[in-house]
Amino acid sequence: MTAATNLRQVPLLRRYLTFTWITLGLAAVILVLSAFNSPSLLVNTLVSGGMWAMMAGGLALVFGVMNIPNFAHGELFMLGSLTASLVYGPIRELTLSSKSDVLKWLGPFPGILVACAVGFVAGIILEGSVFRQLRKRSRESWVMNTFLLTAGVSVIMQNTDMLVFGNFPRGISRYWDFKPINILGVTLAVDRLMVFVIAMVVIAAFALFLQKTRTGRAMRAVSMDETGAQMAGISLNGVYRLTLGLSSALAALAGASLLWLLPATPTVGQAPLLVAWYVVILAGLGNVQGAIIGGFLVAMIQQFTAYYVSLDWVDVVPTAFIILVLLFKPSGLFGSEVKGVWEQ
Amino acid sequence: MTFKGQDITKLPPHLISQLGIGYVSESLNLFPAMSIYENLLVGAHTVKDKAKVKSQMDLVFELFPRLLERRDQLAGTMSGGERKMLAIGRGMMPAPTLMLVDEPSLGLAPIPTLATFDALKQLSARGTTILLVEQNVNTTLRIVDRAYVLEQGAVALEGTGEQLLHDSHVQEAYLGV
Amino acid sequence: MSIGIRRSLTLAAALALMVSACSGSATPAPTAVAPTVGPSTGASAAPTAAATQEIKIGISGPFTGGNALTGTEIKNAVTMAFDAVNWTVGNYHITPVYIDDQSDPAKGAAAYEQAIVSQKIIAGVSGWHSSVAVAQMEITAKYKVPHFFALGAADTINEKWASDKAKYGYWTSKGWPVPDKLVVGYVETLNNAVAAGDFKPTTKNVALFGEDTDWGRTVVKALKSQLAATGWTATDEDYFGQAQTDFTGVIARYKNHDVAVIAGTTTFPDSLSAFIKQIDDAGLKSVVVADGLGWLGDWYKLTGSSSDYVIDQIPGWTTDAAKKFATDYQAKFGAMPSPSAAGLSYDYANFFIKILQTALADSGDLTSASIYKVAQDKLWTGQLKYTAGIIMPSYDYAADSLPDMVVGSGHFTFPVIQYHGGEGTVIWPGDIAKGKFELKP
Amino acid sequence: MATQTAPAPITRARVISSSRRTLITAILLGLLAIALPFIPPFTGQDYQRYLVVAALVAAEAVAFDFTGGYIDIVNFGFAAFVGLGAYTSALLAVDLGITPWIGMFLGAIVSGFLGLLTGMLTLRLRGIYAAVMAWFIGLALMGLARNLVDVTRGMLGLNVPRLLETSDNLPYYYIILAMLFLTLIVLSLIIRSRFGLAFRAIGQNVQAARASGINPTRFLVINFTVSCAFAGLFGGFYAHYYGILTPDVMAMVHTIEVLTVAYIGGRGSLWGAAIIAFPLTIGVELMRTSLANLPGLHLIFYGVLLMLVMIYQPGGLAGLLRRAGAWLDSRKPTQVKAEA
Repeated sequence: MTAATNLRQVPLLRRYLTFTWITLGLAAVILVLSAFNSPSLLVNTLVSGGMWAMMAGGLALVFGVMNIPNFAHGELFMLGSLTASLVYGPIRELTLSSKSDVLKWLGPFPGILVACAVGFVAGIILEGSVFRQLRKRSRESWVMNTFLLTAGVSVIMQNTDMLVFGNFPRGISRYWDFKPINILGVTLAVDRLMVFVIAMVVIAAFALFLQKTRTGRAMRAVSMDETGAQMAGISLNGVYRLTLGLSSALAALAGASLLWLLPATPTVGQAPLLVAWYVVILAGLGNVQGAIIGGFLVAMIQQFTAYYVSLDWVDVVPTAFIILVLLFKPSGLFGSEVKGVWEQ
Repeated sequence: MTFKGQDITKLPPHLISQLGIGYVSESLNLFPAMSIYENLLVGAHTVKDKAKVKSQMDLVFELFPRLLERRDQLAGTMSGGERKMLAIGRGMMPAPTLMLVDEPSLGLAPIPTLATFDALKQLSARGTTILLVEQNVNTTLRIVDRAYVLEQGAVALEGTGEQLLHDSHVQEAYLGV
Repeated sequence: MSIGIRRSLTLAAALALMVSACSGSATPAPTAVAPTVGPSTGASAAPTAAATQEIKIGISGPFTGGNALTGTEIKNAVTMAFDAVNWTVGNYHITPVYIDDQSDPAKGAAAYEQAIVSQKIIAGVSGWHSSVAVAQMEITAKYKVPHFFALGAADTINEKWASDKAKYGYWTSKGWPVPDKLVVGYVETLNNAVAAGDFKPTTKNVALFGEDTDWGRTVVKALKSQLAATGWTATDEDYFGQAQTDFTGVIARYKNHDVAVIAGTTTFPDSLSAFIKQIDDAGLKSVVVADGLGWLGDWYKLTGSSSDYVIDQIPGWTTDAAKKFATDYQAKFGAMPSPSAAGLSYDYANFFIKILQTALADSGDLTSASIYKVAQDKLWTGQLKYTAGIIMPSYDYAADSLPDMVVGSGHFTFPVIQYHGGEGTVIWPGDIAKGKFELKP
Repeated sequence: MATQTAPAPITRARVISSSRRTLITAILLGLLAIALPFIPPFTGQDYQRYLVVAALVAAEAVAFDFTGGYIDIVNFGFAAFVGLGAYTSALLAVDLGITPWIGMFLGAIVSGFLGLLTGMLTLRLRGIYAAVMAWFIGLALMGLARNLVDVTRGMLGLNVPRLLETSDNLPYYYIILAMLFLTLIVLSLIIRSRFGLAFRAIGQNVQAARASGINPTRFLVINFTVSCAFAGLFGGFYAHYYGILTPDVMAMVHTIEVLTVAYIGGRGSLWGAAIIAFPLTIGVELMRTSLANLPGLHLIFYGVLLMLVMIYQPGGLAGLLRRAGAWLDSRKPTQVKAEA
């Protein structure tokens, strides 16, 4: 019933004069103005924002549909990174030596795609062997219990990786070894641009999937009302499996496509995980659409802190900003009474 | 408990629905942030045939023209009567052979209640068996074919709606005549 | 009830798993050791000439956690050195006890105490973090067990050492001098290049960066004061945590400040390689001093051509012995070792073996006391030095340098090198320079 | 007839006996903890150091459980409050020469005060948001400790004077053990008072608690403040025991360490966490040293144990023992009947 009042049509003006929209509007204005000072701020915000959005989107999806605060999301990033380095290693020599530009462009994709697939399978295994076991027994204190489970998964995966593959970073200098290109007077490495393109394509596909496909609708339905979804003949276990698979695939994809920036090590997922958490808390837990916008917002705060203040404070400032936002909007910028993974 | 000769006691809920049993719960369990159209589409989750989805949707809109008017409105923003219509409409989407409806009059004003019962009656006329659980005895008994009175968990009386409406025990205990 | 029992059984099974995992090699209960008992450990039996005796030596480092890569290199290098002497000194057979500090002072201290009390090590060697060293100094002082050549560099160690030499002298020696003594190479390189006309900066602005650890902070502090003394201005100063890889915002600021030099240090390979690549991508022409790039054996795989013209300070695998070590290491452990972690640790382990041999020759037995005596009488006075190393010409200590070694040409010195295509050319000091400072075109 | 009147006396007897059993068990365990350093292998200095660490973790887990297990707000920033107390006490000792014995309590007051503010902020939030808010406040605190190098020396580490002249671990063990007992007694008394009832009511259902006349705001803030103050106290002990302090003490891993102990011990019991901390901490340390050739393996075991407990025994040790107690009680009446 609160849902009804919350969603009841409000006048257009009031709708856009909310805290959320004022914040976003201000952010956009600041971003555009600062671009006159240093255009790289705008460009880099967009580029890093894409990466964070991809990472945070998966995290938000799992919380939105399954109510799991996944602290092992970073280890799935690590898995993607590791897979890509193992697959791409042998291919790299081949493509670098070839004369064909097409091969050079396509070379990195097998590694990235395999990583994505491995992530998907890992997610499905994780759901079946861990969360499903807990769900069968008890759903009491679900959020905290699953948090601890994911913390356990994280510890196990990190240390297994260390025992099996060792500590040394498996990295590459570049995926796409071409001359940096110039945008708005900012020189941008092709790798960076490509990751942005991948992120945008994946996010768009993901959004379409959630909104337009039968399965995507089923996911959203489960996130809003599990009983209702079951009544409509949706298999909860099936949706859960797919949710964790997709989210893990996104994390692994992010890890694989950032291999040139973050070499695969057992702890490589920790930093992206922290940023993804910044994003989902800022945006409102379990809200994929919010997480995507939030990814850009956090990227912007980080870029501005690094530029105007100092790198030392690059983690503190977003934290302070989020604390501030939570004071005014206790459930995040896009949080609302209505739960749904995509809907704001 | 069996349905068409199959034991359904231990089946998971989503498989029961796939057997052709629809269910409209008393709390409706709609998807508040989805539009009416999307709610109906999710209702047809188990239906693979697109033409069939289309025809079922047309049927829902025919029974509840009001839903058609508000096709793109979010379910969370609708009035109580409209929500009830949507819940029944969603239950109809897979074209179930049996539909269980739990307390459809709950929390509704008399006029929407009548409209809801009217829709159920039409639905039943089109060949869907409807199992209704209701406390609103007077209205219910006027539209049903068969009725059972449960008292303390056991069937106390059964008969056609007409019979029970004139039964003295029912009149005394439930209709206050 | 049956579910309850099944659950309890699972819990019990899990506990059993845990217990059995440690019981296998858990040390037998030690006899009570009074806390202030001195060098009693291991000294109980009088040495008999022929019979082989067992002693235990602690090998310390961060073997797990964020710096496990460095820790593993240290461990492997020390192991190789002891392998070469078959883990024997005279009639003593040496068993290693690996002390994992997990990059945490508290855990490092606990692990060290455990190694002394339960495992009964009589001396220790190697190490990485300065903060861990400070905590472990308390332990070595408490049990009077000498420790040698840990690579922690920060001056907090020197301060503590100087505060009570009799007590903290059991942390006998540092394996790395305070950064002030080393960064002088960079400052001189830059100033010489300006003087010679090879480097004509439009500004005297310097951007400093460092990892946010005791190491990074100390190096940047040293760089800052020495550069300021020679007319440079530090316009930017940034510290970053582990796994920081996005430096684009910082680099945009550098661009606006028109910095002539970007100088700093980190041991995080992903951070440093990302930084160098991003500086290159942004098209900055500043001179880049990236101290620590060569610490990671395989760094060139990460930076590619972006590392061209970058300046670093690292000994290379120059001698034949050094190259052989690097090849052997790679064959054995599958990765390129770094000269600073693996190479130095290898030399120091050999030096340590030499100290053990000296102690045995001088006192007739190997105990904490006899080993410590060698440190006091021969190591600190400069009598005992190690000149057969693969990295440095000579490792030696002097009364006025303690606990650091003697730093300078012919002793412990880090040449400044400039990279081209993944290979370093020595450009400082002048007497061993193989090339000249070159500006990025 | 006899069977109908029988239940009443038996229930009373059961209540008395079970509470007496609890008391006796508590005293026995307390005595065991006191005697432990004289039982091999705990006679060694290294094992005594493990005991200190275990007792410290136990005390922290008890303070953590006071919030997490009762008002159901999980303080992800717990380690930061420990660190705040540690830095307060350490800086007072280093800069002003105030003795650690006073500094520790001043640290507790400062941590408690920040806990009060945090409590007031997190009140508006629900569940995981409150937890994450506390986490972020902790992160911000850690960032300050790292970056205010002039005050805290940041990652360079602060050399802190130790609590006692001696470097013997035994006296430290008894100090922290006394702190643990004190914490257990004080917090249990609070839980047994009308506060405890209110905490539980709020933890289970804020709305219902409010409806029955409890002002959740006040109780939540009180609870958070008390828990954080104790955290600060233990932080002081940490600083003056190890003699070196870096901002890493505030890291999330330490919160997870404490949280794991509290959860495996059993939420909402206080004593469960206190008991399990000893075997768990010491077991992990032993495993780490004995598996030193395969670094990280002990953490894998730890992770597996944590997951098994969360899936199969979410009530932790306390839940297990409660069931065992109930089982014992359920046997009693039959014995009574048999005798009769």
